[in-house]
Formats: sequence, structure tokens, C-alpha cells
Amino acid sequence: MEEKLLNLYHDTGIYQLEFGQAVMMCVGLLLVYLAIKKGFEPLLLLPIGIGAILVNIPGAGFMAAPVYDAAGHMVSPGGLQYYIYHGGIETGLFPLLIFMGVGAMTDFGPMLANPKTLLLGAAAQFGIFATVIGAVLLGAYGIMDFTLADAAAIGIIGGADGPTAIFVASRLAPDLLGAIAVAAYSYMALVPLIQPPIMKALTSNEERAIKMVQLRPVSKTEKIIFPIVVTLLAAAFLPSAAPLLGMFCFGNLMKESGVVDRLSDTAQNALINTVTIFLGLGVGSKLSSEAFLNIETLGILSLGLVAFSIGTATGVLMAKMLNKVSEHPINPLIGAAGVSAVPMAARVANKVGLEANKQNFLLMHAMGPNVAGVIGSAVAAGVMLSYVGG
Amino acid sequence: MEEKLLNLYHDTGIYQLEFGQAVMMCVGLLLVYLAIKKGFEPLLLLPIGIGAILVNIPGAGFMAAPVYDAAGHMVSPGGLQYYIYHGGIETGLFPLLIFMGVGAMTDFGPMLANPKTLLLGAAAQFGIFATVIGAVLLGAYGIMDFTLADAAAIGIIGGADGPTAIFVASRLAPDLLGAIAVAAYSYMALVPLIQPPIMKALTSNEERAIKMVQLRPVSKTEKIIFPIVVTLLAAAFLPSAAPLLGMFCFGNLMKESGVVDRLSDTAQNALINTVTIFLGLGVGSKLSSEAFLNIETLGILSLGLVAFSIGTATGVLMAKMLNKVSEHPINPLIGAAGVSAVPMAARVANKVGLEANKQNFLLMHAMGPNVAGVIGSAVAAGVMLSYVGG
Amino acid sequence: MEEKLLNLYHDTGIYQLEFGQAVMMCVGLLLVYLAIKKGFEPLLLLPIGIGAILVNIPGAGFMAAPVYDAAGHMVSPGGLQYYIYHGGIETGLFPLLIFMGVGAMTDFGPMLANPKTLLLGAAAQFGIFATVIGAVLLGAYGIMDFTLADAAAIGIIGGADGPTAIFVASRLAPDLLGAIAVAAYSYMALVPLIQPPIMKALTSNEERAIKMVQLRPVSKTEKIIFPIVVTLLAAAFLPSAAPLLGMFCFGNLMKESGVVDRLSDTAQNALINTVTIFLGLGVGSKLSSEAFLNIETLGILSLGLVAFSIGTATGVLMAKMLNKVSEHPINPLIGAAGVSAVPMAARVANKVGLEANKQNFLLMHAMGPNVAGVIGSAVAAGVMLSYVGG
Amino acid sequence: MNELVSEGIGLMVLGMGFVFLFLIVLIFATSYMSTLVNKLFPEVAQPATPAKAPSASAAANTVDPQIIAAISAAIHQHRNR
Amino acid sequence: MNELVSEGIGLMVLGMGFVFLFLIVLIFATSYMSTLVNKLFPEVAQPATPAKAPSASAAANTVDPQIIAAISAAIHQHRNR
Amino acid sequence: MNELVSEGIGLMVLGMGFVFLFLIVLIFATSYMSTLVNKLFPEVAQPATPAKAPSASAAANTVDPQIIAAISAAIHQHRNR
Ligand code: NA
Ligand code: NA
Ligand code: NA
Repeated sequence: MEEKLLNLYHDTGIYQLEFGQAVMMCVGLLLVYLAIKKGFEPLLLLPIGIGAILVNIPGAGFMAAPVYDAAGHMVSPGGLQYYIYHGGIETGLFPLLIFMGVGAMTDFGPMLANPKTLLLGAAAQFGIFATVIGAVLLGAYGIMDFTLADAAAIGIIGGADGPTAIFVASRLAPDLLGAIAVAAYSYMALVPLIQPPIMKALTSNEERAIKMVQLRPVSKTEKIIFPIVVTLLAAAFLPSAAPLLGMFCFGNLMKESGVVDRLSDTAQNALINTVTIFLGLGVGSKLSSEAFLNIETLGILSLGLVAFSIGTATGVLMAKMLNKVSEHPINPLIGAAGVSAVPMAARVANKVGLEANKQNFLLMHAMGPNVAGVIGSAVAAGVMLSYVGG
Repeated sequence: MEEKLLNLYHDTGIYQLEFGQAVMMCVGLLLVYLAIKKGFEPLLLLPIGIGAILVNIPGAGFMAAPVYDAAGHMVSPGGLQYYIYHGGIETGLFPLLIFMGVGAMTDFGPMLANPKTLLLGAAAQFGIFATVIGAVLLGAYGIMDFTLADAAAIGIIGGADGPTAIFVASRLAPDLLGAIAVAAYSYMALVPLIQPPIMKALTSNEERAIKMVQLRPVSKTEKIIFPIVVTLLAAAFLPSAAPLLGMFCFGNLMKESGVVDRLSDTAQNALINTVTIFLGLGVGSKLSSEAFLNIETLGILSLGLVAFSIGTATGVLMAKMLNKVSEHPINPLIGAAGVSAVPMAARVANKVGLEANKQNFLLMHAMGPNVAGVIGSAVAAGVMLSYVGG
Repeated sequence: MEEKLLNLYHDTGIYQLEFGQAVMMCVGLLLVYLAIKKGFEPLLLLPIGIGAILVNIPGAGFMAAPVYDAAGHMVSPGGLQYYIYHGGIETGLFPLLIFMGVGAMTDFGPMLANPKTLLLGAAAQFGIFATVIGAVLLGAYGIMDFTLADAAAIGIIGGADGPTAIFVASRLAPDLLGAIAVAAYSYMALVPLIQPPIMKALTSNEERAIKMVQLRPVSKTEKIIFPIVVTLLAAAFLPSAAPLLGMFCFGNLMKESGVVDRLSDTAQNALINTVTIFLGLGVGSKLSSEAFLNIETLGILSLGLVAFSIGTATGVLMAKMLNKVSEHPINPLIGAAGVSAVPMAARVANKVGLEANKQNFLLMHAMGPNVAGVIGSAVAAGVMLSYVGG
Repeated sequence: MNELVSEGIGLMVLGMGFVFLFLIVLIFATSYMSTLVNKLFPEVAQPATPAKAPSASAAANTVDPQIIAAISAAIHQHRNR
Repeated sequence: MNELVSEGIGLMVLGMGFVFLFLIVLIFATSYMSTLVNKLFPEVAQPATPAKAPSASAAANTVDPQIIAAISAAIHQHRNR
Repeated sequence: MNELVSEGIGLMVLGMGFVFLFLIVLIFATSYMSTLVNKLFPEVAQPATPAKAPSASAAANTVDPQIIAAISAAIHQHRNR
């Protein structure tokens, strides 16, 4: 029995705990704190934080693989996060289902009323590719150990779109998935802090005060046909983006068609919530000390911030350019919403606009580039998957 | 880099698209159109249509199998529809869960008030078996390439019950699953067009004007015990029908027992909706050009129509016969509801009855044979699985 | 065709039914009766009962394993309960998800207001370990065929907590899972009959009439930090309890944090309900005649009752002891709530208290030991998994 | 007549036979069950209500009509002010 | 006494020991946490409310009692017309 | 310049090129679609409404404001009794 007592002591977390695990549990606690106290994207960062704590408990086996004997019978079961990660994240199912639900919550109306704003959603993706260059330079000069696939996965943080980032990272750089997801959601939460200085630096007060003409009404039929058009264009030009764009448009079509409200409701609620819980726990399972506590994570966090900033800047600059050639005035602030981070970035554009002119309501105008940015980063993701994977 | 550009071009859908895929994408668009614009069973046909579009995008890999290395690590992940089809349709899980949810939405009250209407649900299944003969004749004379299993799966379209058709087809003729599911749901949507001419041709105006005596009240206890009786009879006489009937009755018992309203609510809402989305995408994955664009599909569509028509006719004829021997009058129109297609066929019976007699409300009387038809086709499915599979 | 008819007859349940299967179907019917008519934990016992009926239908194949050919293609699909059992119970996923949902429905407020009641939750777990001794004695003297693992799994019935019992049994004694789950939920339903005589035998009327001082208010911050503290203590001292406690606390944190109400709602409703349906069907699949119809089941049922009774008694005795040393009076009845069986045991304490003193409302005071009992039995489960498994 | 056709006819005969057999047995079982239930527990009879359509939302109108009437009255009063 | 029994006793001793150890540590940790929290953030205290039963539906009665009173009054007026 | 950097630059050029190409094509496709739709089905135009936030709950306030007004009035009457 003394032996058993010793075994039990050897089983305790205190006895087994490695320093790295302790640090990662603190990182998990920090994410939980940021989620609850600071309101940093709590829907994802709370489950990710808890997932990080659980996976780093020594001996709890949350990431243990199941063991089968030769006849195929289970000898010892796997851990919860093992099943979640391999069942839903490695396969890509969870990000796609989240994207379907987000599609069912998206209104393309403002974008359809002013399709030119798609250009802003395109320009803001420059943050993604500039960051790729930054990452390959760090890799090429041996400062950090990044491959082209890693660089692409890091760049996608600049897409400011969680499911896209997780989908790309799970395919191109699964080891970096934890750091990339944490960076993506953290910076999305920080959009109200990151974007305004850049937006103000690149615009004059007069530009920020520009009022835009009211959006034309958009018919239900246009809204129904649009997601089908996007799906067909993805099929024609970029099949590697079709999983993301196809599921996004499927969700949107369920909503806009108005004939399957039952399904749309479930996609927007029970289904997306369930998947969000699992996605968070699964992403958290990649926050292990080996994968996270190294110089590369610092690189990812810095490059992610650069990506957001450049994307904001190029969005604003493209809007300034458009304003010069457009017949109706375009407020350059709405270009910043092109990074996506729906709907946070659009709200930031609205707020900064109101500061310059108290009668200037940009929210609806900024929703156009905002959802365009989602399409834009899904396209960028498709190019990366095709270029790096093919 | 020119090489990469060429790669990217070779990856585009335009470069890779085969003619068959283009046609199948049009079929998918047609299904979406019918679902949204014509209201053809949109809960299933919208996801099936989108599923057909997605699976036919060349290079998007929605149906790609995952690749593992020798050590069991994933080299490349599978596609969304691969996981859905193999996880939920090939295994039979999704149709069974849908059946459970439908059971939780079904009221056997009208049938319990008048159990003789079960005979109408039996007679209407003749459409199923007449169609089997049609299909084997086409197969026997070499006109089409149908085996007995194919013939059985095609016949079940006449059961006018989607989950039953998908369950049987997934077991007996997976290659025909797409065409069979599309035929089943399309004809169920067309019930208001297909049935009335047949109903009118086989009945006189006086027969259609027959008023039926009001149904007796049915006690809660009867409703609770009934699904258990059905399950036990299935266990005793036809175990191969027990998966379908058992889950149907389980759902119904959850509803009628009144003690597990939480579970019944979820079975009727979040769970059935989630499974419906997946079932649709999974069925759509079988709408490939090889499986669909051939003469057999034409046969399936024609035979399905025949099955519905014969089922309607034999239901009406059986009701005429019952009317002669019954002490209370029976309106022959309610026989047509025996094909199932709940609740559409019952509404059609009600409508045609109202045309003959403005005071003639048949809806409740037609609900009896309507739900009896569900049991009837599940029994027919069980016989087929036992006869063909065993 | 005569042959086919004979085949069909040989396929019937009547032809194939073995005596044991018939008995087990009656056991299933009994559980359904108890669930519906007597209100015995219907959320679990109704699905378990139906699951027991379905799995014992000869030839229906609810527990059939799928068959694959050498190339990995499915030759014949598995049964519904096969997939549920091996996918969700053998892996431990379902009990953990239920525990997460229960955590999201638990209020630790009363316990935080009076942390000493945690001692009551500890004392009541003596029922678990006394039962282990009973079971090993039965095993050691050859009366029943129990190993140490079996004894541990049987003891956990005394934890009065369904998911914990199922989780432990699935790991230590899968063959006994059916009987253990049935015993656990049945006795939880019988708490209002089992506990009061024991509570009255061990207390005087004056003791039962003791009024307790009103609980202090508990701040939101305390409620948020508490689940994190429990998780960290589990990590430090007993990682083998971390899956259960971690998911329980994760659910509770989702609720108390107030920032992820969407997720908390789904965890408490759609998700837990879906998993409950599946868990019930999966547990029912272990109610086969080989596993259930033997002398060991009698042992399990008797020992389970003993476990509950001893747990109730030690809870009450510990409360009497605490009452002697505490500055504020403690009503010994609330000790009985330490077995858990939330919230039934707390209500029983309240009811017995009201009988002794019509102004004595113990419900809130009993909720403290009640939820402490959940933590206590999860800790006990962790020790067992570590001691027996390691 | 080749084997496929004869097997098809076999399936038809057996299939329709079984469907009728099963549902006729069910008629007797159901009728017997109903008789028994109404003899043993004659209490809670309720009129047959319209079956909810499988594809219909489960959201039922559970508001008491009298409350609706009262609110309507209140609205009416409100408008006539 | 054979090995099975001695192992059972070992499990009992270790098990109860650990359960008490864990929960006693938890008592101290919780009390310390509560003291600390109430010292650092003395703001939002709320009375302990009845725990929702795990098996109960989550649907709470969220209608303001005054609205119910008002509607009752309206119904009453309506009936007395 | 080593291969990794040149590949990165290739990815940037191709990537931004494709993003712009795709979204420009989408502008034309969308504009053409909108023109066509509004010519063929000129009926049901509706003003662009605020997009629901992806993270917002789907529960919308569906109560008729007049009913709210009526209930408020009833509450007011009730209080002043
Ligand atoms: Na973006
Ligand atoms: Na039918
Ligand atoms: Na307990």
C-alpha cells in the first residue's frame, strides 16, 4: 500500500509538472482573464484558454491517443481533446461549420448596394501577403525557423477572420495553430485599439468627415442570387477556396432564401455554439509548451500585429484612391473595415467617423468592405492552399 | 514563378471542369431553384442542391478521402462531404435520427381513433412493389442495368418517405442514392399535382362528398402505449424494420410520455435540423455525373412517378372497398393519404374533399392513413432489407 | 420463393428470440414504465429502457459492428447503438459533455457562502468506499466474480452522480456498465424513499428542527474564480480527476462568466439534451442478457443500495459532529445532501426539516453539501482511476 | 421468365403480404390495447388534435386567448385616447 | 486476508484520505479566495439564489410580475364589461 | 536572394493578383446580376438594414411596439390605482 501511495503521489500534477506546462497554464489563465475581464472575443478565447489549461495538466491525458489491441478492441480510451482535435480541426470540419453559421448571420445587403466596396476588401488583404514576406525573410535569414507554409499560415492572421485562419493553419502549419489562433482572435479583439491611430495618420480631418450618400435598397432576389454567384465564381476560378466560400455562401443562402428558417436558426445558434465550444477546446489543445514557448511564437505575435496594421493602412489608402475617381464621395475610413473582423472593424470606422463629424454615420457603409474582407481573405486562403500545397 | 502561375491556372475550375460536372452543377442549381422558388421540400432539396454543386467543383475536394501515412498520421485531410457521407449516411445514422425527430413530431391520435385506416396505409404500399416489378422488367430485358437490390431501392420511392428511402438506398444501392433521394423529395413536393387527377378519376363526386363521423377522443395512455406496441411487433415479426420503426417510435414516445420534454424538443428542433443540413449535403455528394447522368436516372425518375401514382390509386381503391363493408362511411379520398408524404397528402385529400363538398373537412380523417403510410413503408423497407440483403 | 419465405420466417424475432433477450426486453419495459409512470429520472431511464429493448431485438443488429473489406470499403454498416457506444461512451466523451452541461446549470453560491459544507460532501463519499470493501469481500470469498476494478466501479454508485458513475464504469468495468448505470439512476430516483428513514434514525427531533443562519451574499467574482480554483487544485493534486472536474468547471465558468451566454445556453440545452439521448441509448446497449442476467447484477443492486445508505448516514454524522464544533448551528439533515443526487437530496433535507419545524427552510443550506458531493465523488472517481488503472 | 423477374415477383408477393399482415396485426393489437386502456384507466380522454406537420416549426401559440383579448382591449383603449 | 481484500482496504483508506484532503484544501483555498476577492473588489455582492436543478428546464419565468398584474387587471376589466 | 524569399514574393504577387482579380470579377458579376434582377423582377426592393453581428444572439425583439405601449398604459393605470 505504501507503493500505491507513492504511485498516487507520482500521479499528482505537482510531482509531474514541468516548467513549460506551468507557464502554458498561466497563458491559459491569461486568455481566460482577457476573455472575461477585458471582453477579448470571449466566445473563442474562453474555451481556448480553458483548453490550454486542461491540455497542460500533466497526467490528465486530455490529448492522449486511444490504444487498440491487434483485434481492434480499445485498450485505453483517448482524451477529450484528442478526439476533438483530430475529429474536427485536423479534418477541417469545425472551421467550415463555423463559417456556415457566420454566413447565416451575414447580411450582404450593404455590399450589394455598393459593389465597389469589394475593392476595399481586396486591398486590405495586402496585410496578409506583406506579412508572408516578413515571415519568409525571418526564415531565410535563419532568425526564425519558418517554412513557406508557416509563412503563409502566419500571414492569414492579417485576414482578421478566425475560422479562415484556423482552417489554413490546420492545413499548412498545424504546429503553429495555437499561436496563430490566439494571435488572430486577440488582435481582432484589439481592433478598436490598433486601427484608429493608423486611420487617423493616413487621413485628414476633412476626409474623415466625408458623408456618404444613402445606400440604395437591395431586393431579396439579389440577396438570394449573390451567394450562388460567389460559389460559382469560386468554382470557376479558385476551387481551393471553395470549401470556405461554399460553406459561407450555403449558410447565407439558407438565411436569405427564407424557405429553410428552421435550418438557418440552428446553423446560427445550437450548431455554431456547439462547434465553437469544441473548436475552442481543440485549438487550446495546440497550446503546448513545445509548440508555444519558443521564439517563433514571438515572431507570430509580432507579424500578426504587422499584418493587421498593414491591412488597415492599405484599406484606407485604397479608399482614398477610390474617393478620387468615384462620382459619389467615399469616406476613406471605411477602407479600414476591409480587413474584416466583422462587425468590430465597421463599428470602429463608424466611431472614428463620428469623432470627425457628429452627423456622420458610416456603419452601414463600412459593412460593405467589412463582409467583402471575409470574401477577400477566403480567396487569399485559397491561393495559399493552392500555391503552397500544390 | 511562371510555373506556379501555370499550376494555379491548372487548378482553376475552368481548366479542369468536365462536361458532366457542369451539367450536374446545373442540376444542383435547378434543385435550389425548385426549393426556393417553387417551394419543393426546401428543407432537403436546398441542401441537396448545394451539395450537388459543391461536390462537382473540380479540384475542391469535397469528396476527397483523407490520406494517412503508415504510422496513422494524417497526410492530407478529407473533404467535408466525405466525412458527412461516410459518417452519417453510409452508416445509416442520419436517416435514423431524422426518423426519431419525425416520430417526435407525429401525432398518432387520429389513427388510434380509427385503426382501420391502417389498411389504407398498407394498400398504398402497393406502389412500392409494383415499381419493383417495373424495375426488374427493365433490368431483365436489358433496357436498364438494374439488379434486384436496385429495383427494391427504386421501389421505395413510392413509400413517399424521405428518410426511409435514403436508409434503404444507402444499404441496397448506394450508387443510386442521389437519384432516388431527389426523386423521392421531388415527387413528395409534387403530391398536390400528382394525386388529385388520380383521386378524381377513381371516385365519383358523391363518394368525394362523403362526410365521415367525428373521431372519438384518444387518451394520453393509448398514445403512450402505442409506440411501444409497434416496437414490440416489429421486434417479433420483422427485426429488419426495427431500426426505422424503433427510432420512429422512440421519438414518438419521448413526445407522448410528457416526462422528457427537454429531449423531445431537441429531437424536434436542434438535432433534426442539424442532421437535415448534413443529410442534404451528404445526399448531394452522390449527385456525381457518373452516377446521375445515365439512362438509369431516367428510369428512376419515371418509375418513381409510377410508384407514387399506383400507391395513390391502390390507397383510394382500398378506401372504396372499406367504405362498402364499414358501418361508418369512409371517404375514398383519404386512401390517397396512405402513401404518407406527411402532411402534404392529408392536406390534398382535405382540399379535394372540400371541392366536392364545402362542409367536408377530411384533414383529421386523412391523418390516420397518412401516418399509417409511414409505418407501412418502414415495414416494406424491412422486408426488402431482409429479402434482398439476407 | 418458398426458401425466401422460410428465410423471412427465420429472420423474425419470434423465431430467433432467446429467453434472455425476452427477459431483458421486459427489463427495458420496466425501466420505461418506471420513467414514465413513476417519474424515475426519466431523462435517462426512458432512453436507457428503449435502448435495452432495441439492443435485445434478435436480428435487428443495433449493436452490429460494421464490416469492411481489405481495401477499407464498408461491406455492411454497423448498428446505431454500436456507433453510439463506441463513439461516445467507450471514449468517455458523452459523460464529460453531460458533466459540462451540468456544470453550466450548477450554482456554487450556497457552497461558497459556507465552505465548511464541503466537509459534508467529503464524508458522504464514505458510502463509495465502504461499498468497495463489500464488493471485494464478495469477490474474495468467491460469492461473486468481482475484481478490484469491478468493486471500484460498483462503489461509485454511492456517489449518486450519473455521469461520474458511467465515466468510471466505462473505464474500469465496461461489462457492468448497464447494471451500474441502472442502479445509479434508480437509486437517485429513490432518494426520497431511501434517505428519510436513515436521516430520522440518526437525529433527534430537536436536531432536525435546528434553524441555520441566513447565507451571506456571494459576489459574482467569487463565483467566476471558484471553478478555476477547483480546476487548478485538480491539476495539482489529482490529474486523473481532471477530465471530470475540468469539464464540470468549464461549464460552470461559461455560465458564471456571463460573457459567453450563447455557449452556456447551448451547453445547458441543445447539447446536453442531444448527448443525453445518445448516452441513454448507449448505456441501454449494455443491458444484454449475458451481462445483466446473472448473480453479479443482484450484487450490484444490493451494494448500490448499501452505498447510498452509508453515504447518507456518514453525511448526517459528519454534520452532527460539525454542529458541535461550529459557532453557527448546523442542521444535521443537510449532511444527507452530501451524497449529491442534485437537487433531489437537497429537497429531501428541506422536506424532512420542514416536518420537524414548519419555519425551517433548509433548501439553500443543503445545496452547499449537495454540489460539494458532486466534487467529492469526482475526486473519489479520480482516486479509483489512478489506483486501479495505474 | 428469368430469375430476376421471378425474384421481383417473390419480393412483391412477400412484401405486400407482410405489409398487410403486419398492419392487420397492428389493427388488432391497437384496438385491443385501446379497449384495455379505456377500461382500466377511463380517465383522461382528450379530443384528437391536428397532427403537427413534420416540417413545421415546433413553436406553438401558447398565449391564453383571454390575455390576447385583454391586450387587444388595452390597445383599443390606447388608440382611442 | 487475501490480496483483493487488502487492495480494497488500501483503496478505501487512500480514497477517503484523498477526498478529505482535497476538500479540506478546497475549503481553505475557497475561503482565502473569497476573503481576497471581497477585499479587492468589494462591489457587486448578490444574495445566494436557489440553484437551478440540473434536470430542470432552463426556461425561467422572466416576465415582470407587474406586467402580469397589469394584464390580470386588464383581463378583469375586460371580463366586467 | 534565396529560394524561400523568391517563393514568398511569388506568393505575394500571385495572391494579391488573384484577390483583386476575383473581387473585380465579382464586382462586375454582382453589378450585372443586380441590374438584371432589378430589370426582370422590379418588385420587392427593401432598404439595406444593419447586418446582424456574427457574435450577436439571434433573438430579435419581435413584440409589436403598440402592444408594448398598451401594456405600459395598463401598468400605468395599475400603478395609479
Ligand atoms: Na479579411
Ligand atoms: Na409510405
Ligand atoms: Na457524490
